[in-house]
Amino acid sequence: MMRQGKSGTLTQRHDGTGLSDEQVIGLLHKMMEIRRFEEKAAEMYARGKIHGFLHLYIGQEGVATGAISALRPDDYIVSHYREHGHALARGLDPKRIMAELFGKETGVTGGRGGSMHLFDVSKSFMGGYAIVAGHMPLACGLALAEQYKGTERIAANFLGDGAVNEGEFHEALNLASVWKLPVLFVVENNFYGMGTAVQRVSATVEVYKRAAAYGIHSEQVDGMDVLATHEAVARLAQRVRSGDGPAFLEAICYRFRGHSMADPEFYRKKEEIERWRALDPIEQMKRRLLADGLISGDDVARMQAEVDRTATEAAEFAEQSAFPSRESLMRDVYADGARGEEAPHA
Amino acid sequence: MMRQGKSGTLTQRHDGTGLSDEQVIGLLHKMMEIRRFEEKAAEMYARGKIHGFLHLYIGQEGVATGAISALRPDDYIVSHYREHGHALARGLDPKRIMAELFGKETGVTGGRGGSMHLFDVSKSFMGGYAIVAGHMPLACGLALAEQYKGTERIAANFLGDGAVNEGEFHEALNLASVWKLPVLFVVENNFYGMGTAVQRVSATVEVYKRAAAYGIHSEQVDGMDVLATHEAVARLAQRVRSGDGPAFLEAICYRFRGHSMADPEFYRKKEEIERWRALDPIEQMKRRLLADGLISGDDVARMQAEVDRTATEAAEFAEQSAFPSRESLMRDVYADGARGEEAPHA
Amino acid sequence: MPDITYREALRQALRYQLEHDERVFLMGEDIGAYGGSYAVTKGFLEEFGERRVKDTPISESVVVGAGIGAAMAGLKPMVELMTINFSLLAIDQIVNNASKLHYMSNGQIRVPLVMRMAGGAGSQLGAQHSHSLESWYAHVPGLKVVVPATPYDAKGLLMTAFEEENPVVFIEHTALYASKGEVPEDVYRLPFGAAEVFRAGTDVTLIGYSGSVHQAFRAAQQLEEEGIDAEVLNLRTLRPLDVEGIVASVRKTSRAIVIEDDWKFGGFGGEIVALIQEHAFDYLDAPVLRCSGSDVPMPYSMALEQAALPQEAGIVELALNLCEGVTP
Amino acid sequence: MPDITYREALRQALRYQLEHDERVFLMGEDIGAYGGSYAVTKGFLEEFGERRVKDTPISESVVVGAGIGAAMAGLKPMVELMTINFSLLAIDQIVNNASKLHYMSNGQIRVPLVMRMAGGAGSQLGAQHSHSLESWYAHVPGLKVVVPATPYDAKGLLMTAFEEENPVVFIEHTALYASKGEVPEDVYRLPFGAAEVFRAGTDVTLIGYSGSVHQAFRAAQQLEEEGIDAEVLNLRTLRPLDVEGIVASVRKTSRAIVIEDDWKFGGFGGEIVALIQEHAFDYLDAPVLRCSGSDVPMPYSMALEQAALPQEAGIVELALNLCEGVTP
Ligand SMILES: Cc1ncc(C[n+]2csc(CCOP(=O)(O)OP(=O)(O)O)c2C)c(N)n1
Ligand SMILES: Cc1ncc(C[n+]2csc(CCOP(=O)(O)OP(=O)(O)O)c2C)c(N)n1
Ligand SMILES: [Mg+2]
Ligand SMILES: [Mg+2]
Repeated sequence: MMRQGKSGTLTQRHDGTGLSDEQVIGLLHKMMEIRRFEEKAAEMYARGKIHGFLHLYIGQEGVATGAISALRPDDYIVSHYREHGHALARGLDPKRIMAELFGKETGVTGGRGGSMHLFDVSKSFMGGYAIVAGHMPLACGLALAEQYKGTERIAANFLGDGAVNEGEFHEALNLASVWKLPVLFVVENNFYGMGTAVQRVSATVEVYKRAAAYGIHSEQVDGMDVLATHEAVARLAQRVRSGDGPAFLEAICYRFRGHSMADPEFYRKKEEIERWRALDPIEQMKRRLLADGLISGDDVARMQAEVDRTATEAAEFAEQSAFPSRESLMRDVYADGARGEEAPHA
Repeated sequence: MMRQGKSGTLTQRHDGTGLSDEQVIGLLHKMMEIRRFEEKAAEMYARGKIHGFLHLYIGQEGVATGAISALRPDDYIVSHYREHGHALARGLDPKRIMAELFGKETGVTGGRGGSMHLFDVSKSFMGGYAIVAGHMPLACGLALAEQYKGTERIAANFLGDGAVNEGEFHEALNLASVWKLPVLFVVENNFYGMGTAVQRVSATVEVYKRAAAYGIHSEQVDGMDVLATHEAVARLAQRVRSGDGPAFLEAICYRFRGHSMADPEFYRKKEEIERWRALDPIEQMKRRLLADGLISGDDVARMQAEVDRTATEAAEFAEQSAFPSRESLMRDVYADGARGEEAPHA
Repeated sequence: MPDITYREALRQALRYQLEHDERVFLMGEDIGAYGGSYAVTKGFLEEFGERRVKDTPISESVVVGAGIGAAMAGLKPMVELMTINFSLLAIDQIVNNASKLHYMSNGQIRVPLVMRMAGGAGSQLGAQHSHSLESWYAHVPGLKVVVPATPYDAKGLLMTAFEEENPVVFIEHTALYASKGEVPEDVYRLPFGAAEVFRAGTDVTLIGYSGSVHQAFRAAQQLEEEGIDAEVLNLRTLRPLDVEGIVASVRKTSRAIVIEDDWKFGGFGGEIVALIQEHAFDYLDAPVLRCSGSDVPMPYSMALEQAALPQEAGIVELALNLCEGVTP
Repeated sequence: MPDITYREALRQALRYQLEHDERVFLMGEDIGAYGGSYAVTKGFLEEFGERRVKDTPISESVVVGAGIGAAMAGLKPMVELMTINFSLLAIDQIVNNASKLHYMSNGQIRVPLVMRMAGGAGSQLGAQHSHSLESWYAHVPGLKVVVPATPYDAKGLLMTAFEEENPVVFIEHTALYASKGEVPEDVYRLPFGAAEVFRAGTDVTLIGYSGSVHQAFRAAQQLEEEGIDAEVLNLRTLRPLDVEGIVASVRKTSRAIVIEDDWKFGGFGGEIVALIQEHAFDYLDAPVLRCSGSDVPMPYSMALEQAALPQEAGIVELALNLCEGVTP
């Protein structure tokens, strides 16, 4: 069922991507950074430092890392609530992301957004959104604006397999197709929307086939393979950038943790999880780079130490930062400084 | 582009439908009744007897007549705001429909609904709805209820080509497919949603192909041909009734008048309209039945006189009926008789 | 009477309906295999099967619309919308179909549909997941709007919701699912439109619903120490609203404060204030005040979220000022 | 000053924007080839071309969302939603994205988006096409809500809407498009949050917005014959609301009536009443009353529709009673 990316030895692949050795190693490093960052976040959640919903990306790192490395730095990214990976892949500061999760004023939105709503407009990271599929129209609009202005910028829109049944998915794909908008839709098919398996709720189980209904060029890729994902996105982004209209990529992947920290996980079998864990995108990549002689065991240890430090420093930074002041509550409701009424407090 | 219904001489066709001569003549008669009724309604609108939006079905009579004659009398019909034809085809009383358009208490909903909201639950006519595609979920729900109860009843859902770009279209088709709901979707493709031509706003111009994205059996038929439409709907309804899940029919047709009485019609050429007028479903059918010797010129004249009388009597009945009383305003907001506040009046 | 949670109270009512009324079925996102996002329907799929407990796609509009259609055909569906935030995706179905069909069809159609959803804030879910939009639904003729504050309310009002022949918007509070209270094991039903005197008092009426009843009650306890005897009303339903009960209390106390999580401007509190001054103008010693949420999208950070929500201290201060004749 | 229609006034503002600001473009259902369902954009497609004037699919949610996205990227889109009824299909975009992004992003994002839509009733369009839901939008922090009553308002307020760096819900009234009034040919802008004294008076304040300003004015003329001098306020915007202006008028007259087409229960009138009694309690001689639409889905029949909407006679009677001290 899965249309894999180009097969072959690593070197061929790696050649195919046009990436340097350094860049390929960088992809592994980035995946490790994301993994470690989120493990730390989970720990901080357990310790009561982070609240609300926390949706971990663990297991899916290959998608964000492969995809975003294939985009230009000013291409827009519009993601959903499971967006730590996309934010880190785009180069947002781990310290400021962790501070955001802690609800601190040094966070990427000063503690206002939280885990589900990271933003860094200076990096064209246009946000994480918590309404399933509700961000797709925004991605279309960003793309429309660039088309209108005549730039080469495109918008990359990340969503889940559960989002494909929302009405907005349909409206967005139709509009993007009719207006040939420069938007690349990336569905991370991890086989579940919360606890509901794709085949129980989707008439079209192979998600990439849905795009055909809109005449949108569409492919499927192994999202556990960071290089395959990079290659596919590079190719599709190029196509989109050239003015051929939108493209659609289904990245097959799996989340190793629950939907959110609150998920009791009644709905999937241990064996299934184990099967997928064996395909861990980070371990796969490590094995390949080691086998290929691009890195040594020492390199791995060094990288691990580095990402450990990054995560630890991020948590320390978050811990030491201040909470936003009460006085800042009413700020920025309106861009012109207008403000409403504040709740009475003694 | 059009996949026509079975071709051949009338007799073959007519044989194919399993209809008696009488029934086939009845289809012509019904189409004439709908046409004449609406011409009268347009006249009454011009005379200030009818207000609000009035969307005429003139030109599309073949679809409602062919389709609804192929359903069982207790199959649900759920239609949109252009539903006079569906209501008449289902056998609602022309007098009470006209009275509804006049806003009289003898109307099918006592003047509350008006042209866009005809209802007759005793005839399983579950309403006309004014929010584009907003009625599709209801058709799914009616079908779901019958599936739940284990009956053979199905729901027929009429919509326009403009509705296919709404999110609810997508959600409804997906749900109907996943749950194998006994619903038949009939899209009346008259090539325009208000003044917007299909190809300007739809990624998939051949509407019936959209259904494939949901694994729903789908066909296209010449909706200007009442017998072809009857045959297609009979076949698809049978399929749906047997528990195979939903089916989808695109009926190609054309509205001879504007979108509503207010339409200035800037957007289509006279020649286009003339081309389609030549395919008038009523004239086509008359010619065939005459050629085939099933009816004589006298029969046509007699039927014309009859539908004239029906329309005239409907208008007289409407005219003579009383307006609903002011006192009835607050009735039936709730099924338990609860009521809110009434506007102050002197 | 056993002490059970608000969640368990809801479960009892739902289980009763599933066991006693074949027309009842449940549908919603993740109510089955996942067990319900607030665990209200946990185990029901296993117990009652796929026919009665339906996991749906993430398609709010068709799910609610299908509920309406099934209700039109004589069934009694319960649609769970997970949270009130997602009900925005189905709001056209709720407002244009559910609420209007009985009237538009001149009484031919009935829509006995129960729509459950969790509302309210306070769990740091951020701006898109913290709506208290009960005022929107309460504005719509044809809907009934229920806002249980306690486990006792939750079971009794949900039982009544299933007796209705009208669409019911049943808004639970995210922060109350684990709260406990006494609930009869037997079947009972609480009437719509009848507020509960949660605490009797004579000096000022504190009007709350859902979560804010508890805040009002705690504020009343603090006020007692200040020598002020506050009456606390638990509205239970916003539409129908117990105008008589509210007015009777205010005629007694001559002062009132409405407490609500929701944004103040254009919120439901305004309606209550307007009705009180309309019906008890001559009894009022001071303006009726509102202690509402701040007019901001809900921030995530705990510090800010708490500042955005009404707090006991704020209620106490408003009440003290009111009783001492200090108006804002 | 030339006498032009409300429609033409809107056209002037839109044309000015298209001519003077390259960032401005228009999109919506049937605004192009059809000419706009209320003919506001008639001829614009021919004049400005497909880049600036975009006909969209019938897909309200993605159309509004794309407008938001384009605004985030620095453009100034105007999305026409045809009518407020269809805005329900896009309400999640309006409430969860447009209104919140500036705040949620900690000021990083701006959404200068103008959303035009026709609201109100009175043209026998039936229950699904007759909503006056301005109270819903006015409830949402982050939005501005504009309700022009005259051609002069229409042009001046729409000009201001395009100066905004915030999302604006611009609600025109279906029944006013053909109404006429004096409008300067030159550019002018009317401030948001500043009500107009439409008629000065001393005995009672009649508060209206959009269509109801004219009803209030006609009622004031009738009241004059009865020896009552009514002041008529035209709110122009509901959010921001000119609380000061309202309170100043009521301090002078000591009596007020809010007039609105919308359903009374939970409507915007309640907010106005609540604010007046909060800020002018000691000045009030009588409760502030509301003359609102009946709490029913709008019936089609003219007889019923007129009964469902507030009428001058009702306003006059309420005002007479109020001034004579007869409270309801
Ligand atoms: C409109 C809407 N409906 C429901 C939800 C609740 N919800 C949050 S995540 C989720 C599942 C989404 O699954 P998918 O798109 O596959 O993304 P994943 O979580 O697997 O990354 C649901 C139902 C929501 N946030 N928004
Ligand atoms: C949700 C919604 N958006 C817009 C409209 C306004 N509108 C009424 S009919 C119509 C065109 C529908 O076209 P189509 O579905 O092709 O049906 P037809 O009128 O051709 O029968 C539009 C845009 C509406 N009623 N509902
Ligand atoms: Mg998923
Ligand atoms: Mg059409």
